[in-house]
Amino acid sequence: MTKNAIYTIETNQPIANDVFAMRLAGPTGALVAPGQFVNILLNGFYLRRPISVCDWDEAGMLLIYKILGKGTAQMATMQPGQTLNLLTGLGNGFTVSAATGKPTVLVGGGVGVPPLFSLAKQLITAGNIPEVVLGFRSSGDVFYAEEFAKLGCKVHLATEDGTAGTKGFVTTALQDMAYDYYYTCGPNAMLQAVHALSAQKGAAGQLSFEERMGCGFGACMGCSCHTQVGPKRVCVDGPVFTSEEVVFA
Amino acid sequence: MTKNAIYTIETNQPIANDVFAMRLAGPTGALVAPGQFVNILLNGFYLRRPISVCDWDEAGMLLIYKILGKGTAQMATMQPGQTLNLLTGLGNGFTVSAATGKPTVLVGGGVGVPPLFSLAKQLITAGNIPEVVLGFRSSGDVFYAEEFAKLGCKVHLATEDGTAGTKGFVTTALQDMAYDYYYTCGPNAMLQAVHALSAQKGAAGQLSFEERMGCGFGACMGCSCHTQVGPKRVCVDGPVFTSEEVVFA
Amino acid sequence: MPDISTTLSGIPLPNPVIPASGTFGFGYEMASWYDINVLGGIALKGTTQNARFGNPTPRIAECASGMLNAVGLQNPGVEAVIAEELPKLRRVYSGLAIANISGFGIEEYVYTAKKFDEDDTAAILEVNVSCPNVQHGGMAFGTSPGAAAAVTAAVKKEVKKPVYIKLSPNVTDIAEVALACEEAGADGLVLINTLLGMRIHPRTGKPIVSIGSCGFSGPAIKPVALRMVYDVCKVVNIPVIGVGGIATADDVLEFVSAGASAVQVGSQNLVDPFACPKIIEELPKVMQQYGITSLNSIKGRAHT
Amino acid sequence: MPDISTTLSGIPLPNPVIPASGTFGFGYEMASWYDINVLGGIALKGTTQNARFGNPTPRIAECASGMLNAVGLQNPGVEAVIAEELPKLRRVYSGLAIANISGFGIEEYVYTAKKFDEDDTAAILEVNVSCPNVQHGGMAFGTSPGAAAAVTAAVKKEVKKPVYIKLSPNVTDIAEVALACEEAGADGLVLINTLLGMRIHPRTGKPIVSIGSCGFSGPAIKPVALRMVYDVCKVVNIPVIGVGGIATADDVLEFVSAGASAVQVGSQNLVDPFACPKIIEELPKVMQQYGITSLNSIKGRAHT
Repeated sequence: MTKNAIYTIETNQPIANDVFAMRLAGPTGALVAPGQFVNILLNGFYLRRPISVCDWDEAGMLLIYKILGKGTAQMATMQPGQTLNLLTGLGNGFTVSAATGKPTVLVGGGVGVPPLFSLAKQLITAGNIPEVVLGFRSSGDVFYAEEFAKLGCKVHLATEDGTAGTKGFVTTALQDMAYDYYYTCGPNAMLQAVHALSAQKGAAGQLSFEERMGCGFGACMGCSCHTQVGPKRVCVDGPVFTSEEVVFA
Repeated sequence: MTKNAIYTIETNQPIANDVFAMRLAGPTGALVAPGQFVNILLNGFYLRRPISVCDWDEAGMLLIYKILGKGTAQMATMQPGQTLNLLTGLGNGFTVSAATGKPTVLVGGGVGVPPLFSLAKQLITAGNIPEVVLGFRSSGDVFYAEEFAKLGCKVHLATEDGTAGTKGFVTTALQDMAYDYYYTCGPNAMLQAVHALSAQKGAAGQLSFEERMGCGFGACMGCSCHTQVGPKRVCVDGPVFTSEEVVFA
Repeated sequence: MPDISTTLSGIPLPNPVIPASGTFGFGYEMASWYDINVLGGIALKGTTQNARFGNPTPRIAECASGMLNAVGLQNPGVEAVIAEELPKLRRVYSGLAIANISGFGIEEYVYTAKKFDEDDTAAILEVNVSCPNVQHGGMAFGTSPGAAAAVTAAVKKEVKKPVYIKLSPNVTDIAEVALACEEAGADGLVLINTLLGMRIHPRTGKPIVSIGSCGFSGPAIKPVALRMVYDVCKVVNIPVIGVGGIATADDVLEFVSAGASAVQVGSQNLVDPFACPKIIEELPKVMQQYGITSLNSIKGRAHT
Repeated sequence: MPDISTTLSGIPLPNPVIPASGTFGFGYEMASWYDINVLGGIALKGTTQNARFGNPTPRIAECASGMLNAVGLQNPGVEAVIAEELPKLRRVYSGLAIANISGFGIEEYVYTAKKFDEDDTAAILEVNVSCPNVQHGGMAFGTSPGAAAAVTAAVKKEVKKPVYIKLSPNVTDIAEVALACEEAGADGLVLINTLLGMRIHPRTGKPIVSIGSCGFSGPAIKPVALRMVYDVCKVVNIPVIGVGGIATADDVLEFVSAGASAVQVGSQNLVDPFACPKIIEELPKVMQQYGITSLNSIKGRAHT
């Protein structure tokens, strides 16, 4: 059940190049699964900004976002105590139970990493400690590798320029790993590569997509995609789709 | 010389029905005459809001404004410490020396009252203590009657409903007064009535006009008016015109 | 309290606020946000004879006080709409539904209109001759008075329900198109559809939305919409539904003053899913504050 | 640093940023804010054969991300402009001046154009066939390809300086008007003039601006302007000056990518008197950030 509420910024700090962690205080009852997102109204901008939820508890939520345009640049200047109007509980999120009993890997690229964090926590609670593969452009872009490690996950880091972890893409690291199930979030090209590699390995999984959205709650059909079972809206039918239903253009 | 600068709100308090006094800290070197105005940029509004300057010193200025729409309503919610982008030193302002040696009256209606305050101070400094006629709709709308009295001016108050001072318009109070020179600011109909009555008395003066403006500094011709000497722009050629040059439609 | 009811072709509406086609799906999903029976009506998602996926993504871009969209009439086709979508709507909604009929040729408009005419759900047929996001048909019918009149006459001949024509603003003289539709038998008009707009990525230099030029909407276009509603209401005698950038109760009063009998709220639904119920709640309060006793009493007063 | 120079009909401009006609007076007054020689050019206040006061006030209203104006070509007449205004400009400015020529009939356009052609100040004549704020003439010439072509041909025959036609966006097909002007001999095009817009006071129900419908400008209209510049640049071979809602260096890059050789900044000058020098300062910085070496290298790249 999606909700509209006002949240107060508690912290808003840079954690990597152009990447900020913002902790918001306010109701989180609408969040029912890792991988859901919120849609944020910003002064002076007409459309909301969709941002995936990194983690949440009863008192508030943690968002990790990258400065990608003027809206997120403005967000980065906001101070503790200021408020934001959010639509929350948007999207289907990851299905945690699907991985039960299966060796599982989480694969995140750039700002696709945050939603995997609460997913990892929930998997661990369910008794499934996933391995984690994180891909970034360069060492200055890396974030949350340690946080995943602290949860008890084995973390494989890859950077395109080799300045941290393995040189290459997430698939470079993923190639030699054994897993039966995967969850992944990141740029489309990465999702496609992970999907193809995992299919070779006979692993199924769930993929979280990004798309420019109008509303974020299914009204406008702005973010439609093709799937094996017909057109779907990334915002309400997704952003998470199973490896069986996804179609890459 | 007009200027563009950022000002910090020191106080922003209601002083009558829908009327607020806002003290701004920042440069005032561009203000050279009473009756000049500033043009204020407000978040979420495209055009600036022109507001006359009530008073100023080296450290800042005092604006008195009425909530007349969504922009001024938003101004009224602003807190000390917040900042505003102003164009300042706009308009010609009143010529103080013109009244030298003449029994002088200041006639203000509603939000036309504020610019007369710094004018009164400058007249008094120049040795000319004016009488002051202030007109409002009702007692709850009255402001600054005491402040003028404290300067040493004799204050005549008129309200349309008679709940404070004389019942009627400023001209009701003005009718029986003797003066050779006047300064007036207020709604167009009031300016016209004061102009006509004063002409009968053989008094000359200066009238400050209001008009919807595009820019406030002469670029757009949005606020043009007819005068005896051809078309003029209220924002740069005015807002103050002499009783000899004004033309009422 | 002031009277905010209105009528369209004899159909009473509790209030004039109707979510615009394409910003509210087929309505029933919004019932999870609030009771959609508070609405004056619902204009359903644009429907074509056959199923359409629409345009490739990205379909959306942002502009100052507005947005671009190039959805391109995504819908499952009229048979599926009637079989699967409308029953879900009827389960949660008993007010006025307005079918939005789009197409690529006169026969298709007629085909789809007849299907909605035979079904019980929609009481008004809104014929969209103004979609800017499809290559053939769509807007081409709305930019020519003759073509708009031909669609109107063809649909009118085959259906019993009131036919409203949704007009394009991308024309030199919208009043001329409106008059042609009225003369061809239109029962009402809906205006404006989206303007044609574009955004280009300043770094890459490529259009942000996949198809380049596409539909431009939001508060940014309100002055254009209001001007066109005013111009059309000056010359036609059929009811006009005003649409274009409406986001507040004051906006509703502007359009009713220009002559609109009702309004549609579009883009604002996407930014604030509660936009319509908020406007419906605000409207009588604002009218009371302004001393307006009924919407009917101020309809078209800007012309006097 | 990236090269931000450009040319118009062989005239070199240090940068593409030109204040639009009607938002900068005759330029010299702005010299009290900054050195106006930093500008790419100046488009002068619209000038007619005879002096005009223009429309009654209120002439201005605000809208979301934009404004309405109904100034109505206030100016002292071409003789007074040349005798009194232009010498004041020349005293403080040595860059490109563009005369803006408005009128109510072909003879008047020709008369005024010849006067500016004989004077040394303006190097380009911008013929405004698109003023929405006067009752006769003005926009009527810009909404018909034939009439626009007739004005173009008549002026071209009588003057030596490059003639640019300023086009109206209030048309079904602006590319058709643009092509007609090009064929009639226009040396360049300026687009868009203001859209027609309206605002009504929600309490009183009367239009806020004295004449009702009037010119609508500001960032709100940028997507429409950009779309039209793109559409026109696709079909003409003469230089296009893009105008409509430009407020930032990114906006300039959008218009140049659409094919514009230069841009005019309009409403933004009224909100921020330093808008033009700020954009000129920002432009090379933003280009460097995007890896763009020269404006010329990205002109029209949205079409490829």
